[in-house]
Order: sequence, then C-alpha cells, then structure tokens
Amino acid sequence: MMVPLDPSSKPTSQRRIAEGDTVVVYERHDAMRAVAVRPGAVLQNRFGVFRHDDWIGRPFGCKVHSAASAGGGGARGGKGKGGGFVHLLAPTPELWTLVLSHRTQILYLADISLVVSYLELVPGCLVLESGTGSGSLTTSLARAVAPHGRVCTFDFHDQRAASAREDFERNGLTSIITVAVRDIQGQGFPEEHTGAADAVFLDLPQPWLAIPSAGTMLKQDGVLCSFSPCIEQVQRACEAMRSCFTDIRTFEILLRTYEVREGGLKGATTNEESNAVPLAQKKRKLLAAAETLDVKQNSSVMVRPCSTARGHTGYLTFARLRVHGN
Amino acid sequence: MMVPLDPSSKPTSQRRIAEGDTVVVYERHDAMRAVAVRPGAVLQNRFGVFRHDDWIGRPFGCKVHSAASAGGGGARGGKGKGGGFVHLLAPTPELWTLVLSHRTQILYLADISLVVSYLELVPGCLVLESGTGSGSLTTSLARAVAPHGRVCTFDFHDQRAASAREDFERNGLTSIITVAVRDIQGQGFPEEHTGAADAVFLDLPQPWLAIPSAGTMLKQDGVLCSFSPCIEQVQRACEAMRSCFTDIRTFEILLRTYEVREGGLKGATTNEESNAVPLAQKKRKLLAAAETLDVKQNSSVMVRPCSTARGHTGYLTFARLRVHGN
Amino acid sequence: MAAIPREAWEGCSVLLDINDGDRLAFFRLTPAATVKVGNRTCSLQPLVGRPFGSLFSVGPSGLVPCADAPSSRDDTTQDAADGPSQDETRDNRSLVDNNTAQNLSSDDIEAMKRDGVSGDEIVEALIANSSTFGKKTVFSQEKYKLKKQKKYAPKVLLRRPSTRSICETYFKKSPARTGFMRVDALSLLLSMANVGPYSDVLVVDMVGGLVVGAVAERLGGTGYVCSTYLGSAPSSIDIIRMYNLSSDMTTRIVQAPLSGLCSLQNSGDVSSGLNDSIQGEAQEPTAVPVENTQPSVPQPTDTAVPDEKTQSSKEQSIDIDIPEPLLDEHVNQDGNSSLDSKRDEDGSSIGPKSLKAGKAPSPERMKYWSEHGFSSLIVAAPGHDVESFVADLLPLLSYSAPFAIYHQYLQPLATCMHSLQVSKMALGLQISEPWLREYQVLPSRTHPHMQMNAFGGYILSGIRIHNGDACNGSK
Amino acid sequence: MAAIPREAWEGCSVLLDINDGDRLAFFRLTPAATVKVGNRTCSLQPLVGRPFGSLFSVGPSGLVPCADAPSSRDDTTQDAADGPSQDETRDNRSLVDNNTAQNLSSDDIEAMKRDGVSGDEIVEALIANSSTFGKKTVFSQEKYKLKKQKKYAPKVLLRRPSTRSICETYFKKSPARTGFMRVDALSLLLSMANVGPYSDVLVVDMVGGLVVGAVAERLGGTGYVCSTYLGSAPSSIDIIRMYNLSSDMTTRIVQAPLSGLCSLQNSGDVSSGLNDSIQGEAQEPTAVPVENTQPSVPQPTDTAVPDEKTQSSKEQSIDIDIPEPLLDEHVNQDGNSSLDSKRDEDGSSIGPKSLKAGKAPSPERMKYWSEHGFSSLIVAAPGHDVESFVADLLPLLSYSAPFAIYHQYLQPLATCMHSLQVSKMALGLQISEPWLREYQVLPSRTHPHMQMNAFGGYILSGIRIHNGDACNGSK
Repeated sequence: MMVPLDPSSKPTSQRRIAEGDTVVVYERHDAMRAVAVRPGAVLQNRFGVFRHDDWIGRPFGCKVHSAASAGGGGARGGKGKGGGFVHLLAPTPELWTLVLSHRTQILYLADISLVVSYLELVPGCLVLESGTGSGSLTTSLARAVAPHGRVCTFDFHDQRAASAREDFERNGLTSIITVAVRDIQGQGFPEEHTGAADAVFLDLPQPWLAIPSAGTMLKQDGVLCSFSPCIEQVQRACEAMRSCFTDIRTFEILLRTYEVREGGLKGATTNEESNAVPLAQKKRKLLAAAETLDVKQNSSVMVRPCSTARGHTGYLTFARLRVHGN
Repeated sequence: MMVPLDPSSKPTSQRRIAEGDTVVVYERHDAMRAVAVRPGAVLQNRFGVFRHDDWIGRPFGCKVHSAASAGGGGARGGKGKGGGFVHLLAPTPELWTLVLSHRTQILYLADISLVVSYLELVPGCLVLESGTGSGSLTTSLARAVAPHGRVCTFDFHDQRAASAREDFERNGLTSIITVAVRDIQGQGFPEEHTGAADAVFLDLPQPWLAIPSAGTMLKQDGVLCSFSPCIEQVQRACEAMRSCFTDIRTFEILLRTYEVREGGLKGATTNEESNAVPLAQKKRKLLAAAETLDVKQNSSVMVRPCSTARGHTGYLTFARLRVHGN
Repeated sequence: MAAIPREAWEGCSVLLDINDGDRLAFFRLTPAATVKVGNRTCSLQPLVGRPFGSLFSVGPSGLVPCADAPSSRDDTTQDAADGPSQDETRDNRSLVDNNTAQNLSSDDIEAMKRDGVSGDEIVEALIANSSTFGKKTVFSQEKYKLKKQKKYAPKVLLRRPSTRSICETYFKKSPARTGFMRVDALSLLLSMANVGPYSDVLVVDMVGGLVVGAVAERLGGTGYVCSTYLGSAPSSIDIIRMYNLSSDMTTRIVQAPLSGLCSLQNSGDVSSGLNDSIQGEAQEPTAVPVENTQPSVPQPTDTAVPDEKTQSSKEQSIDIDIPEPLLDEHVNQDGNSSLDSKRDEDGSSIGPKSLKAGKAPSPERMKYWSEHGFSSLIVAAPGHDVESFVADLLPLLSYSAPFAIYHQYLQPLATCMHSLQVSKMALGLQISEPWLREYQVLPSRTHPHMQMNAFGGYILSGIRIHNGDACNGSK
Repeated sequence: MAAIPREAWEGCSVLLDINDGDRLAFFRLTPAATVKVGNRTCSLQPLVGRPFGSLFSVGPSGLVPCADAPSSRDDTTQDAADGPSQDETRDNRSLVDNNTAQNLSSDDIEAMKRDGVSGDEIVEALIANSSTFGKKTVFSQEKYKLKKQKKYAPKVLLRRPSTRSICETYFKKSPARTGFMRVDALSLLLSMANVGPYSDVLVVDMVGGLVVGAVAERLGGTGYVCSTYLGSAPSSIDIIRMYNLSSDMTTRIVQAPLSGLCSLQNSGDVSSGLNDSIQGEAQEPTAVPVENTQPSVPQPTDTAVPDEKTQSSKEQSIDIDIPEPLLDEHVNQDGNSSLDSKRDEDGSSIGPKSLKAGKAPSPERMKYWSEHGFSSLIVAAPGHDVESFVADLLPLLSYSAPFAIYHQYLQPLATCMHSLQVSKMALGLQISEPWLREYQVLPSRTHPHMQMNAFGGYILSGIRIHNGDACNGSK
C-alpha cells in the first residue's frame, strides 16, 4: 500500500516486506522497477537472479544479493555476474513516477509538487482530474487527500483508464481514487460533483472546453489548474477562465540538477615554470601547502549544474473560482 | 572616443585622460555617470567636489579624491564628506549601457552580446537597425563593425534620433553610425541599401511589417534579428519570416548574477549540547580543527544567486535570408 | 465537516490582502480586531461568516462586501515595461501629468467624502474631471484609474491562510524570516519527503515554523510531525499560528531536542535517554517565545502577527544584503489585546486554547520511533552547516525513508551529498534547484514577468538505506 | 572586398551540415576533398563558387545544388513530445508500423536507384506505397517523410564557418573540447572584454583556440590577440584553423608564455626578459601540434578536421561524466592528403601558407605592452584554479581595462572574486551565468524546447583599476 489509509497501517518504510507488497527494485538512479512480491517468484536482471522468498520479512530499504545458486529456470546470466545486488525500496508517489509505464506524457516531480500545493489539497478534499493519463499525478493527488478525501479522475480513453485502475489497485489506492471513462472536453464533469470539488486539474488538449464545467464543480474559492505544453493553449484557457475565475496565474517550473564530483582543479603550480613571478609564486606555495590538508577535508568536492535537462514540461495555470457577493 | 578607429589611436584604457574625453565616473557599481572633461569644470556628487583639471593627464582607471579645498562655487556639501573618492573609467559600450539616458526601454548586456554574435558582425559589415531607441545596442553594433563598417540606424521619433545622434557624436562614433528619422514599419528601409546589408536588427512593435523590407536589404545568407517582448509579436514575426528566411530560431537570454560573501555557516557545535552522540561529535571535532585552518584559506567564501533579477527582456528571433539555387 | 472551511469564522486566522498585494497581513477574527486601511480603522467583524475570497471596500461604517468579487484582477496591466509601446499610437510624452490636469481640488474631494460619496464614485469623478485622461493611452488610463482606486477606493481581499498563501506572503513581505523559502521549494520538500497521512515526519525547522505547519496541514490530524532542534532551546515555530490548524492537527506537532532523539536511538533505552533532556509532557519546551499572555504555550493560531514581532526573534535567518521590509508595517493596533478574546465553542474543529502544539512526544511515541524510525525527514536550516547534523539525523529514519534538505548555499549540500555517497547511507541522492517562472498572459501581451525571484534555494534529496548484507532488524 | 565572403572559394574552410544537423563537419575545399554521405563519397568541388547557405543533394554524379534553398527547415516538427496529442483526433496507437505496411521492397528501391530515380522521387514512391501513411497523424506523416528523406535523399547544407557556427558546432558535437563553452557565454566574454578594433587582448585559451579565433575575427586585422599560457608548452589553439581568417587577421595572433610576460613586466627590461623564454620570431612556439606536414606551423585554416584528431590533445578539457561524441565520426577519407593542395593565388585575402598564427610578439610589441598594458583580458581555463594566475594576469592590463573569466565551477570564481575585492585591484566585479533558452515557434505549438542545455558556465567580470592615490605612470 503506497499510502497508509487507517491508523493501524504503518508508513510502508516502517514495515517489513510481505507477500503481495509492491517493492521498487533499485539498481541505479536511472534503473528502477516496481515488482510485486510473490512467493517462489524470481527477479532476473543484469545484476543476477533474485528470489522473492529472500525478500519477505526483511525491512524496506535493505540490500539483497543475487542468489548464489540461481534456483529455478532462469539461471543464465546470473552466475556470470555473481554477487550483484539491488536495494528494495518502499514505493512512494515519487518513485512511482519514475517506474510507471508511460502510456502518455506524464507529469514529473516539480510540476506535481507545485500542483498539489497550489490546489491547496489537504486530507479530506475532493479533487477532480482529467485526463488520467498514466496516473503519475493521480497518485500524488491521492496521497494529498487521503485518508478521507477522494480523487475522481477521468480519461476518454478506455484502455488507458483500465490500465490506470489496475495500477491504483496494485498500489492500494482504490478506496481513494475513482477512475471513469468520460470525454470531459465534450461532456464536462458529471453533475453529481456540482459545487462539491475543492480543486480541479485539467490536462487536456483543449482545456477551454472543460473550464466552464470545472467552474460548476468547484466550491467557492476552490482552485482550478490547467496544464498545457503550448502557450496558445494557455492563452485560450486564460481567456476562458476570465469570466468565472479570478487570481489567474500562469507558471512554469523546472528543476535544475547538479552533479558532484571529488577532486580539485589543476593548480597553476603544476603547469608553471619555476622561474615565474616570485610574488605570485610565493602565494601559490602557501596555498599548495594548505591544499594538502584541504584535500583531506571537503573543499575538494566540486559541484556544477548538469548540462542537459528537461527544458520545458508545460505551463501551469491556476485560478480561483470567483466568490459572488450578495 | 569609445572605439579606436585608426591605427594611430590607442585603446582608450591605454591613454591618459585629456580635455574633451568622456570619462565614466564610478562611485559604486550602481552609481556611475558619463562626464565630459572640461578644463575648469567641477563634478559634485555625494562624495565631494572633484575638479576636472585634476583628472587631465592621469590614466584612465585611476582613483581621484575630492578637492580638499573645494574650488569654485559649488563647495557646499563637499567639505562635510571630505576625502571622498571616485574612479575614472574609460567608456566602453558596456559601461555606456549602464549610464546612458533611458529614452526608451533599452537592451542590456546579455541580449546585446548575443545579437552581435548571432548577426555574425565583424569589422567591415553594414548593419541596419530600427529603432534606434536610446542607442544602447547601436553602440555595440558600431564597435563590432568598426573601423571600416557602418551602422545605419533609424527611428521614427525625431527627438529620439537627435538625442541618439548627440550621444554618438560625444562618443566619437559619427563616422561609423548614421542616424536617420524614418518609419521603417511604414516605409521599409531606404532603397540605397538593397542587397547591401550583412545584417538587420529590428526592435519594433510590429516587426512583421518591416520583415519583407529587411529581406530586400540583406545579402544572401545575411542574418536578421527581431527583438520583441511579447510572444504574440514573435509568432507573427516568425510567420512573416517563413517566406524568405530560413534557419529561424527564437531565443531568450537572461543573466543570473551571484553574490559572494565571506564567513562560514553556523556549525552544529555552536548549538549542540556537549552530551550529544559521541560518534558524530568526534567527527565534528575533527572538522572544527580543520576549519580553523580553513578559515585562513578560502573555503569561507560563500556564493549564492542574487534573489531578484530581470526575469524577462524579450525574445530574440534570428533568421537567415534564404539563398536561391539556380 | 468539509476538509477546508470556506467561510471565515469568529476566532479564525485570516490573511488580508489590501489593494491587490500592496499590503498583506494576518489577523485573528476577534470581536475587537481591527485593520487600518488608509487612515481609517475598520473592525474585522464584517468578515465573520463571509466566504474566503470575498472582497471588501471601505464604507462610512467600515468594511462592506463588494457587490461582486474581484473584477478580474488579472486584467490589470501588470507590466509597465512593454505595455505602452506595443499597440498604441498615442504617445504619453506630450502629456504633462501635473496638478493642473485635474479640475477637482482636494477640498472638493474632501467634501465628497463628507457627503458619503463612495470611493468608486470619487474615482469616476476624478477621471471625468481630468483634462488629460482622454489623451492617455489605454495602458496609462488603466494605470491612472488603478492608482486613484487604491487611494480613494481601497479594497480588502479576505484570504484563507494555507501553506500556499502563508508561504507566499512571507516570501513576498519578509523572506529572511522563512529562509527565502519559495512555495515551489516548500512543495518539493513535502513531496520529496513523501509527507502524507499517518507519516511520522522528522523536521528541523529553522524557518519559523513554516515547514512544521505545512507538514501538519498535510497530515490532517494523523501521524506526527516531530520538530527537532540543535542545542537546548527549540527554534521558534510560531508561524504555525497563522495556519488554521484544528486541535487534531495541532496535537500532532511535537518537539524534541536532537540530542534526546539521538541518545534514545543509541541507548535503545527509551525512558532514560528521553528524560535526560526532555522533561516529559508536564513541562513543555517553549516552542514559541513571543510576548503572549502564556509565553511558553504556542496557540494553534494567534492574533494579527505582523512581522515587527516575529522579526525580532529571527535567530535562524541568515544575513542578507538588503534589509527586508516587514511583513506588515501597519501593525494592527488592537493586535495584542485580542488574545483574551473568546474562542468559539460551537464544536468546530479549530483548537480551543488548551490544546497546544509543540509538546514533547510521549515516551510511547519515542519508543515507537526508536524502534521503527521516522518515515521521513525534512531539514530547513538555511544558516547552518547541514553536513554535521545530517549524520546524526539519518540514523533516526527507517530504512527506505526519503529525506529532503533545503539550503541557501550549494556547497554545504554538495559536501553533504558527497559524504552520504561515501558512507553509503543513502541512495537516489540528488541536488536540485527549482526554477519558477511566472507569466503574464494577456491578449497580445504575453510574456514572462519582467521581474523574477531568481532563486528558490537548493534541495538535497535521497533515500536512507541499509547497506549491510544482513539487516534483520526492522530499522 | 566585402567583410564577409558570401561564396565558398577554392581552399577555404567550410562547415557541412548533413541532414539537418545529424552530422556537422569542417572541410577544406581542396580539389581532392571529399565527403561521405550515406555510402557515397562525393567530391567537394561542386561547392566552390556556391553561396554559403546553399543546399545540395546527392545525385548520381555527386553533390548537386538543390533547385531552391532549404524549404523552411523550421517548419519541420521539432518536438515529439506534444505534437501528436494536441490537435489531432487520429490516434497512432492503432497503427503497427511494420514492414508489411510498405509495398515497395528494398529490391524495388535498389532498382529505382540504378535507374537514376532521384532520392526525392524515391521518398514520394515510398509514401505512395505505404498502406498506413494516410492513417497517420499529420505529425507522424511529417516524421515519416523526414526519416525517409534523410535516408534516400540526404541533404548537405554549405555553411560559412564563423564564431557563431564554429562555437555551436563544437558545443553540439564535442563540448568537452571547448570547455562546454556555449555561444552565449563566448559572446558575453567578447563584450565584457570590450573586444573591438585596435584592441590588445590578452587571452588564456585552454578551449582549443575558440576564444583566440573569435577575438581575431572581431579584431578584423587590427590590434592584437596575445595568447598566453602557463608553463612552457603553449596550449593547442588549432580551432583557429576552422575560421577563414585572412592573413591580416592571422598575423595579429601572437603567443607568449605567461612567465615571459610577467618577467618583462617586472623587470621593466624588455629584451632581456623576453629572450629568456621566447626565442624571438625566428623560432616559433608550436601553436598547433597536429600531425601536419609542418607540425609547428599552424595554418590559417586546415583541411577537414574532424575531432578524432583534435580530441586526442585535449589536455585542457575537464572530466565529464558522459563520453562525448566525436565532432564527426565519419572522417573525410582524403582529409590528410589535401594539405599539399594548391592555395588560391587570386589575390583573395585568405592567408597564403607562409603566414602564420601564433608567432612570438616582436620585442617592440612586448615593450609597448609592458608600458601601456593590454587593453583587456579573457581567461578560459575551465580545468584550472584561476585564482592563482589571475593575480599574475591583472597587472599586465592597463588601468580601466575590463576582463572576463570563464569557468565551469562557481566556487573558484567566487574565491577569485573575493580576493580581488580584498586586494582592490578591480571594481565592477560580478559573477554572472547566462541562461539561454530556445523556443519552438509554430502555429498552435509554441513553447520552449523540451530539451535544453541547462548550463552555459559562469563568468567573472570586472575592471582593473589603480587604487593608489598617486598614479602618474600610464599603467
């Protein structure tokens, strides 16, 4: 269960791995996958063969080694690389975003976290979402409104909705998330939610078609968010919001990541002839002496931005349902 | 003279200050002004009273003190603050951008430098510009095409053109820059430049009106740049470029600045009770010892981004005149 | 009851936005509470029972709800930079906006006011009597109108305090107080630390309580946020009073010194380790040392807390170059006196006075955490060298627990990340920096804001792991 | 002669962009020079006399100018991310793009090729014979067509090497070679150092000659760029061969060891200080140690220089995590043999063989600089601790001379800035980081590029000053 839903259930990381759990198998920061723990099953990857039976009863976060004598059929490859290991992590919405199957473009951490904050979600809220897509955001919405709130998510695509529903089941979120097949651009949200939603999230190619319905669903002062990759969509969405919404704000959020490495720079001394300028030289020697000690410390840790990054995901436009005076 | 124009003239910084020179008086990084050196004149500012006569014959980059006995009339205020000083700098296009009078929104360093590079300007080029505005970019264009090239700049606003012309005269750039009053959006560039321009720069509210004319002026493979603050202008400009231009690319450039300060962070030791965890404590003591030495070195220099910055100046769209096959 | 109260109630904390962000201040809706708008002191009583998001104008008898809500505040011209030059042919340069352009004298206006003419009507009169208004560009006309409206017809917007609005308010008006933590950075911390129901979140909050309050809001009365601190004196977390935390939520906030948590962890003996440094629930650590009637007892919310008070105890804020404006220069005159106001006793979940945040955790809780670990960690100690105490904090977490460390400087996080890499205590380590950009989206005038907050801080995130080969202990 | 030659000429350096950026490589237009496109080796002779910006296709007899220039390369779908989902109702998911969808066999295509059918015609035939093409979204149709065009009708774009195109090419294909210097950073260095005609620019170039070449281009045959180096061996500056520098421009590039410049500066005795380390113009320092017929003599330009050669001497490049692709994996087979080709002698200003870059400066020059100082300084030594030698470099500048120091890491610049602040040798000190963003501007599909180069390096800039009260020496 990704999100504990009652007082008797501990946060996953405080538990031990049990049959039926989903664990995130961490090979490397860019190589993870979600695995359902089944007795007798094995996981085979480039690091070896791993028996699920070895995992059960161990804490999340532990390191497990590939079976020395690879049991079952799929032993090939396992032995050669022998002694490989992986870590077994407790699933979180953040890890889920990294391992889920991409049935559509998904939202990532930075956008997700801003959406949850700006929608002002807290436990107990009702939030509507369209479309469901790959369920990346949905899972975070669920965590935010759990244990007593609700996420009603809609996708016009049959199969996509079904796959998302399976994922939510697998992650123990069915009591929080309802998935329905519906063309929100064409039909709007179902009437049953009229005036009941604390927040509405739209990720639609033509959000302006759904905005009037979103306005109908929201409680007064409730927040709407529309996510669009192109500025033309934002322009039309903002236009559509102006009649019923206020406090319309459009943001873009990116994450810049940094890489850390150990080791200093080439000093001038290594390159310099010994008959160089005396004064500067002297200073350099002083520094060099100090650096020897310095290396033992920490100032040799160098950090700089990673050179490539996601340059754009989309624009997030937030707006509040206007409150009517009397 | 801001840009040396013949072999006999030295770069300004290699000369001494002479009568008639423009110097940039540097008080602080955010307080500078351009002053023409005239015998007998005085400069009065919050740091005191400065006699131009004291400046003549001294090198650019020197530090000058306010006159101890403030000569002339404007002595008031000078004495009280006694001993103030300023630095006298050689004018450059970069400094000029910081001191010029803003008759319009101006382009700043980052945009200017990208424009000059992307327009592929080298000495000898002919570049057309509209509008002249406050002449911030013009001055950098002139430096790039000097000594034998030419900048023809146009502004529809009479007075603005005249003020710019005065500035260029003052900076010794009249042999490089021609200023004309002309409505480029309405009339296009003058026919005399047809097929002669290496590059064209547009900073106009409706650039799409001037783009066909820009195409006529350019040599084959010549580069056009259009600067616009709003994306709608960019969209229309790109649309207009597609018929005659290729390699259409839109950029935005910002400068992030960093602030440096000396002094370390609060260590945990200063706050921690002495009966804390022994192991971590030990490590801390080791570190503390090292830090003592460290402070003498440089690792106590801390750096972080300045918190406010120019968030947007404009979009720069570059395009090349399409070459016609045969 | 709904998760989010949609109307202000007697005794709740509110955020007032006066004249479209010109002034932002928190108030408590006590019967005696007032706000000064312009030179008029208005009772806050008219706000009680009104929906959050309502707009008020200042009438002869005080705050009056506007007939309709904010009329598209977003259509107002946000930028002075490109507005006039773009689509207009009229040119402001020929205009001289001196006093002679206005035919109404200040005496005239005073007379109108005395006659009970509304602010909006005065603005209309000013426009009608301006000889230059018609010649201005549309952009300048809007600007002129807005300026006069702010002066003669000020508007007060009733906002609901929430993590979003509280964080934005501090960042805008008093950023040093909250370590320059921008709302996107705070949002990332909450996500990266997997804060959700029934979490046991360990927090080092040296940003005034902003993080503790945000976590408590997300917990919704489940789980725990354990605010730990270095040394013997807890950091101030009085910003939690700005949140309308219910009593359920407030009781989930506990405070314990790091040394206590660590010794407990090391000794394995819950009660002894604990009692050395924490004297149990009977004697509470002083969470919020402000000049209250009960200084050692933080209230779930408190009365109007403009920053003149909170600024003074900002030991945790780091040096900044530019003196920060106070959260609200116009202190609510009756602020302090409203503490003795009655709380509502109508069964709403807003905490009555006797419920307190920042108690010491019970020995049972401490024992539980020593056995199972905290389920995540957030550190926001912008002025501190985090590396030294992260080494103490991580062992307090359960294996697989995520953590997120906020800092103003990159190098301390880099050093910390490197030492965690070497120690193999954590994986998935990453330093990231959020980069937030706001856009003006208006017809023919769409572009990023001309001014930006160029810096939202750095965050080191990762997951605590067990790297030994035989880890059969649950933590 | 015009400042910028607009047509390629015999012997010039050209940049070929094959298939819209898939491959970028520099070549020299010698009679023997060839380029391999697909599996066909084509002579470069058809490029001679053609305007830069011309597009070529591969015909049966080699490169053929296209009837018209690139047909709006910009209209092609740049992003795979949002394209399909936005405006389309057709859904690709139902399509299986397997081989059965194409009715033309590879034998058919080979037969067409033998019959002299043009590449564009083959692409049309493929589209006509695809059973799925009509069912694809417009976006996918474009993508399909582009893919087939690249395979069957590859295009070669003739580009003029310039600071812009050279910097972009290296940054795209071999960034470690040029210290990850992005064109916007290089542009800033040139502006911040006030590079213009008659400047005397002191340069520390450990980015392969990119900066030296860019400065020489801006000088246009006036002034000097003095490339100085630490130690006794000059850094490689062979990228200057990619520029079409005229002989006037090439002679303005000189090289001198830093120790020589410093001792000259200190001793005040020009000739003696100089000759200790520099043996005058007779014996040139080896500027470009590549496997040429005359290894010690850099040519103004050289033949096709894919980076397999230049990569090998990248002592100045810093460690990077990801192995960099070579500038051009497909080495021009005849590359090395073209060195003995004849230069044009038609009076064009392109330097004949005998003119060399990277000589030692004349004693007169050295004397002038020791008296007047350099008019500006650019440092691009990404792998070095700049602080240590900036202290040596600044005294070589005239007072009021601006300087700009590029680096990959922030901390070394911060340290350097701090020590310059303390020493009061400079003012206007600032560390800045350019942030460049490219946009896709297409109808209904406008947004920033989905992938970005998130990092363009840091620059410390400032102005050298005299801080003493009596400065009567000119420098």
